[in-house]
Amino acid sequence: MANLVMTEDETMLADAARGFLDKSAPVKAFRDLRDAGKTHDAKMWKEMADMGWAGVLVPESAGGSDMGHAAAGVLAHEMGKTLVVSPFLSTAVIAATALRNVSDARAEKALAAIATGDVTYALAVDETSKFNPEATSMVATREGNGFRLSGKKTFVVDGALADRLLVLAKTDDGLTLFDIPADRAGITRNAQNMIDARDSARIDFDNVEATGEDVLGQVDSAMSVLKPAIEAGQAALAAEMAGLSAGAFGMTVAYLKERKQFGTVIGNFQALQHRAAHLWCEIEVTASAIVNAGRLLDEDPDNAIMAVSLAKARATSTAQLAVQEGVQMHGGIGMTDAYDIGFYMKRARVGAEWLGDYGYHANQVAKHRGF
Amino acid sequence: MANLVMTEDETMLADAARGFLDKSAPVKAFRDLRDAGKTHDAKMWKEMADMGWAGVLVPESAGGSDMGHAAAGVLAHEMGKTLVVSPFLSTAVIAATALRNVSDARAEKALAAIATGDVTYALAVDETSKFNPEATSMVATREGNGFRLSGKKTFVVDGALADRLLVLAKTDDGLTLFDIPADRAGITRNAQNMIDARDSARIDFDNVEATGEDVLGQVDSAMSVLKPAIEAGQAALAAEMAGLSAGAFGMTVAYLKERKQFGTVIGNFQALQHRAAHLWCEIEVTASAIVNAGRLLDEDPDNAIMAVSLAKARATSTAQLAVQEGVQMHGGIGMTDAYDIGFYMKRARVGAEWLGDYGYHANQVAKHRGF
Amino acid sequence: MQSNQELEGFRVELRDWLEANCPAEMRGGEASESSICWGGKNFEFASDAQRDWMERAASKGYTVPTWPVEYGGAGLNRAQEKIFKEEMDRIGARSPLDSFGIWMLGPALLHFGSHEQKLHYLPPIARGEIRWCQGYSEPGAGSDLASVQTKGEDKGDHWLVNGQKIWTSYADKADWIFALIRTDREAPKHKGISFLLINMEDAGVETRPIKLISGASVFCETFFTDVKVPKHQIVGTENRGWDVAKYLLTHEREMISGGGQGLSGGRALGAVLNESLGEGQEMETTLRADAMRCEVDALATGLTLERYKDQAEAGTGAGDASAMLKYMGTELNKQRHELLMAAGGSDALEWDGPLGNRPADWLRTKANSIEGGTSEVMLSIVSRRVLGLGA
Amino acid sequence: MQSNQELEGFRVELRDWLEANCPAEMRGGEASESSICWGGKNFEFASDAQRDWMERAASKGYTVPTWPVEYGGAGLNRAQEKIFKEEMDRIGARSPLDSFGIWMLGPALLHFGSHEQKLHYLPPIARGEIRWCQGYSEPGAGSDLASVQTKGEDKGDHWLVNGQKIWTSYADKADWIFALIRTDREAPKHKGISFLLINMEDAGVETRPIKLISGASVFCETFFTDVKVPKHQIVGTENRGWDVAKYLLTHEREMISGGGQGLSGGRALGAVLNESLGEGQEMETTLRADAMRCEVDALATGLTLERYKDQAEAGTGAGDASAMLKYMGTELNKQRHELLMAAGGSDALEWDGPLGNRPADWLRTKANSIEGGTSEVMLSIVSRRVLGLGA
Repeated sequence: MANLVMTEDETMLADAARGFLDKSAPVKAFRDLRDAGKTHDAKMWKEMADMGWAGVLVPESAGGSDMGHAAAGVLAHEMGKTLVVSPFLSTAVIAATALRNVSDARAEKALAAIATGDVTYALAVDETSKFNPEATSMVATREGNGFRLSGKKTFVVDGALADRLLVLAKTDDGLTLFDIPADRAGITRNAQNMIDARDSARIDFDNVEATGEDVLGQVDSAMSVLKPAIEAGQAALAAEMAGLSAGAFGMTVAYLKERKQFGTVIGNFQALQHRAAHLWCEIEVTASAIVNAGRLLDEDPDNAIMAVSLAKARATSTAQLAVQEGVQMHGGIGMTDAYDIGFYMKRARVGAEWLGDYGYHANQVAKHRGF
Repeated sequence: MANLVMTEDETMLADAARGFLDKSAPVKAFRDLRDAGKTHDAKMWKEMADMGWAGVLVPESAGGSDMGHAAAGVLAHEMGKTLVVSPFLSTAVIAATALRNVSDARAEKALAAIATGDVTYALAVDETSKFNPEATSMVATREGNGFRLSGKKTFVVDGALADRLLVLAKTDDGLTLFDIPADRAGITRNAQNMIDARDSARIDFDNVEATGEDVLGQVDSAMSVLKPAIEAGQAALAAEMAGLSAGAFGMTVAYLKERKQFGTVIGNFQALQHRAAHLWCEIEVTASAIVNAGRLLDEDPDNAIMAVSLAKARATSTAQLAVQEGVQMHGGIGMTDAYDIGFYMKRARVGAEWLGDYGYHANQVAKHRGF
Repeated sequence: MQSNQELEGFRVELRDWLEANCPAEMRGGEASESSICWGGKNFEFASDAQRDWMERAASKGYTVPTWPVEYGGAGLNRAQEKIFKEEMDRIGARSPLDSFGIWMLGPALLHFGSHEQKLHYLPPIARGEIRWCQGYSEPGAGSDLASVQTKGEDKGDHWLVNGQKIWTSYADKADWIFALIRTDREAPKHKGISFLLINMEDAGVETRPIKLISGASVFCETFFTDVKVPKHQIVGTENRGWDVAKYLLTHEREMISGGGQGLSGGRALGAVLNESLGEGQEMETTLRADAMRCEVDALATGLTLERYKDQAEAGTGAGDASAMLKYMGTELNKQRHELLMAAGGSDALEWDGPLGNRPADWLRTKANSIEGGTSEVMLSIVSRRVLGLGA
Repeated sequence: MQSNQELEGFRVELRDWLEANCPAEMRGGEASESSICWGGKNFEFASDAQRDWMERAASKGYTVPTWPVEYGGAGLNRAQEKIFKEEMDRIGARSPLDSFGIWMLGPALLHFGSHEQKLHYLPPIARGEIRWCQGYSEPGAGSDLASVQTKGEDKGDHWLVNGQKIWTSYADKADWIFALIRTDREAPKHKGISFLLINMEDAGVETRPIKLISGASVFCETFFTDVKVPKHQIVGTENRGWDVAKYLLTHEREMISGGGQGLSGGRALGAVLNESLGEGQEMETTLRADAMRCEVDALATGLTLERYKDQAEAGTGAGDASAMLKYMGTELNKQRHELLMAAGGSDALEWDGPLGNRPADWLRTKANSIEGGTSEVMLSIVSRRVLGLGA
């Protein structure tokens, strides 16, 4: 069993990330971005790339910092605390993991571009309102040496602005993953007005051309590339949601110590104390599942699936409790747009759905536990 | 929609019952019975019969008080409060309802015997660990003008001491309900040592003879008789469990006002106050479902099934919360056999299982609500 | 008491009337806050059908069916009211008119108002002509309502009102406001408050919406600067406004609780969820289990609201126990909307996306357990006043 | 630090040893309180296999694998301990010996005891020769442990102890008791308590079982009447017993929490439930949903126990946060047993019925969230000491 304590390197990474984010990306930065109607901060992403975050999973040979999944989780956790908007999960985690599971020169080049922050990616998998890659119905029809892609994707996170798309489609004997530029002819992207004010898109593919070169990995066997990418994304998203929970909780406890009602600070009311304590316990327990998932992805990635689902399930239920208690304990002011706690609630809802909801992951855990 | 307030008659009935039970059947009486290894108090049952309780659902023409299902619920509720042991549910509710759904002289005679307290009944339906009458596998084979019954029943509540058994068995084209004396040749009864210290038995039927006379209602259509009987039993059991919840809750609130820790009564701790208040709310909400089920059984019995399942589901979840909070709030002393709260927990568990558990009834409600 | 025959006569008559007068567009569909007919001078009807339905209902007193006829109601007794509800539910008819005037001010006036006040204020509410809002909370007085500071100085024939209210729902759309004003600064905090009626068009009244996490601007801040309120615009006795407020809070609680099915139009949760999921998608185990539990609890809570109404009819009001309805109803409504969001999946994550108002409605429910007294305050009321716990 | 190669060497050696020495009867099966090997003078082994397994393990120090070798342990470090757990789990080996001596007194002595005390008391614990019980609670001092009243009067070379303890688990089977005794009645309540070791065979010690709702008699009342306790039988400093007790409570909490899987032998809840249901019976929706949730929570809580052990190895103890493990672990264990009862249906309602101890085990779990500090006390510890809430 892996050691579940943060290493010294990880602690340093977390501290450094916190230092940077508190200055460059406090919740206020998210608010400003939202108020400006923007879903991406190119300058900040460039700074993150310069610090090695974009290349956190890119091999050093391709110019990355290659810190691994646990480290990616540490970064996602810190970003979650202050609701940082960035293409980190889509590009640096999901796309990078997919690409490094393909060993060819093209993938190597793409990884290098990820590490420098020069390219962003989005994963186009969902077709219905629920995550279910196995049920993909979008078709890639053989044409000459290449394919023609037709169909619709939805909830493509970071999909409106991404430079490239990873697209899952049905081929003759299975599923195939394509890596294509987002501006290729026949692609129509419609930005979605999301409750968490992040980038997401519905994307139509109308007879879009794809060459054999565009196939990531082997034709008809997308999963060998996609499965590790999805698991990496789920684990990092879980870490982000754990960070989000901690952020919402910190804000809530601070409010309990400050807000007065009935002649005393409300943190003196035992009923609230016990609920806050229970929430803290849930957050602590979830933290263990998060670090465990990161460790397994680094040390034994072929057998990490249950640990990853455990992390995502726990992160989801904990985040939902944290934001519900957070809004309720803030009272009226928590309902106002002027106060930040509502942002956490909205992001938690999106995080709950993305890459599989609580029930999806709890069922995965049950399946791996034999029931 | 029925009026959900208790009528004046019902309030008087409840008060009279409480008066009698506080004197004759406080929890202490249950404790004494248990300590003596007994599961039936014949003298008390006779007294109940004299007050018209045994005949609560027996028509006046057969000597009953014919007060109806809501009134039966009132009595069960009061008995639940002090954990009264009696054959009330099996005999006065379930068997009486089955019998009054058969209009023949034999049934009339049996009803008269129920009303006087001269005969007790048990319902032998369960064959596996879960309630599921439709899945009955016990067989009644035609032989001449009669039948031969072979098979096993379990969790036959009141089955070790009952005079007669209502037995559900498979016949050629359906299920048939038999009403036979418990001492008929071929019947072997094994009393179960139940956690709630009530009468229950596993019963083996080895080629037991039954005549056409023994059939209750029509051959192959047990449900026309059994369905109303089971629903009546479920509703009255729900009422008993609501009474049990109220009894456990009253004991717990009294303890909160009396037990001192950290220099004050523990009822001053707000965390416990809010939990107690929540529990009270649950009890109040369940009370509405109970009275509604009783009203519908009286006023529109053919369409009462959803109301009955709603009552049993709510009564089950509420009772479980009431006893769990009850034991926890009593602390160590609540774990001792010398203190009564544990009796409530054990009876609640049996009540939860009998005649369909929470999931069974919640599924029934969902089915009737179209999902 | 009426005979069953008379009641059945009423039912038949009502059914025919509804058939002839309730427009098809006002039947069925899932109700949401945005489809409510609020009435008042500033209200924009969503459709002619909505206006017709309100006016036709008002002409029969059916916008406020239990109010006396002389004040614009239909004078229905409890038995008739049940039939009214059953027949409305049967065709899925939407409520023809809702407002804080109906839910809150009306009951307060019926109980504390003079005959003149009732005649003056109630019929315009019943006809949807005047819309009211509520001025209770202040920035410093949230759960601790009795500590309001907005003051009314006695100037002989009027009070001079100065101060600020918050969470004044729909104040920007309302014509009048009923407010708790401190008219005696020396008295203990519960004893110096009066319940005043103030015209929003009066000089010195200003209001502006508060943007909420749901994006909607239902709530406002309202400012009073030297507003003159004539002495006859008081409900109940001077400095006894807390009695009115307490009585009214009970009504607010029952209203907000909605019996756990407030905005659902009585539809089964599971059925709505099944629709949301889309074709061929099965309800996942944990979602289905939660939906079953929520449905069981909502049905029983709805029955409890009916039982309390039956009790009120029988003369035994719910009193402090109404805090229970508020608590259970709002917590259930939050649960229900969490489930609706989960069932909607990614379709529910988009403002005005394929599921319309669903995310905004979901976020709006989070205020249910705060407004009109938080869940925590409700539990404290139950524990102290019903259970007798605490010092 | 050891190299991976050394660790793998240890694993291979251990695996071989376990293969050769752990009897087949001591592998697999669902563990329950009644199958524990407790040791001590009064213990009756359930089988030869149980005795053999204890003795063989003790001979290698594997009954207390992390204790120093000189005190009867195997001196394993954290990395080796993990391998030990993995290899034990791999063959489903039962714990060869459990006791309050191992869980509680041992850690206290290792931390506060003198070298002589360690040499004297620890090896008999490790060999299963001496069984200890705990004397903390008193009838008036339940959650409020520091208010103990059992007194020890200073008589020069000994204390004269008089008073009563309650919830002394297995006191009727134990050889010795460690107890909190008030040795200074004038001092503030936390400052006048000493941590004394008392031989149960001494004159004046009497004990009798308390019958529980589960029928079992695990807990006792223990009475002290003029019991002479020599001065050297104290752990730590006179009147500073509260420090020892607090340290020890932390260990007790971790022990009782069992990482949410205490008695399950690490088996998946759902698998156990499936077995319970019997042939052809499907798990009903709400039960399956609850089981899935419980499994998710138990796995994560188990990982948290491991994480805290890793932290302790790294030098940062859990401290007050261990209250979290106690709370989460015991609440989960109660849930788990509720689900086992539900899955067992009517078979689970019979004492010693088709499912054996299941109902007694279920009822026994209800004490988990009371003994060693109630869940409420744990939440208060977290809220006050970890979150800094409250006056």
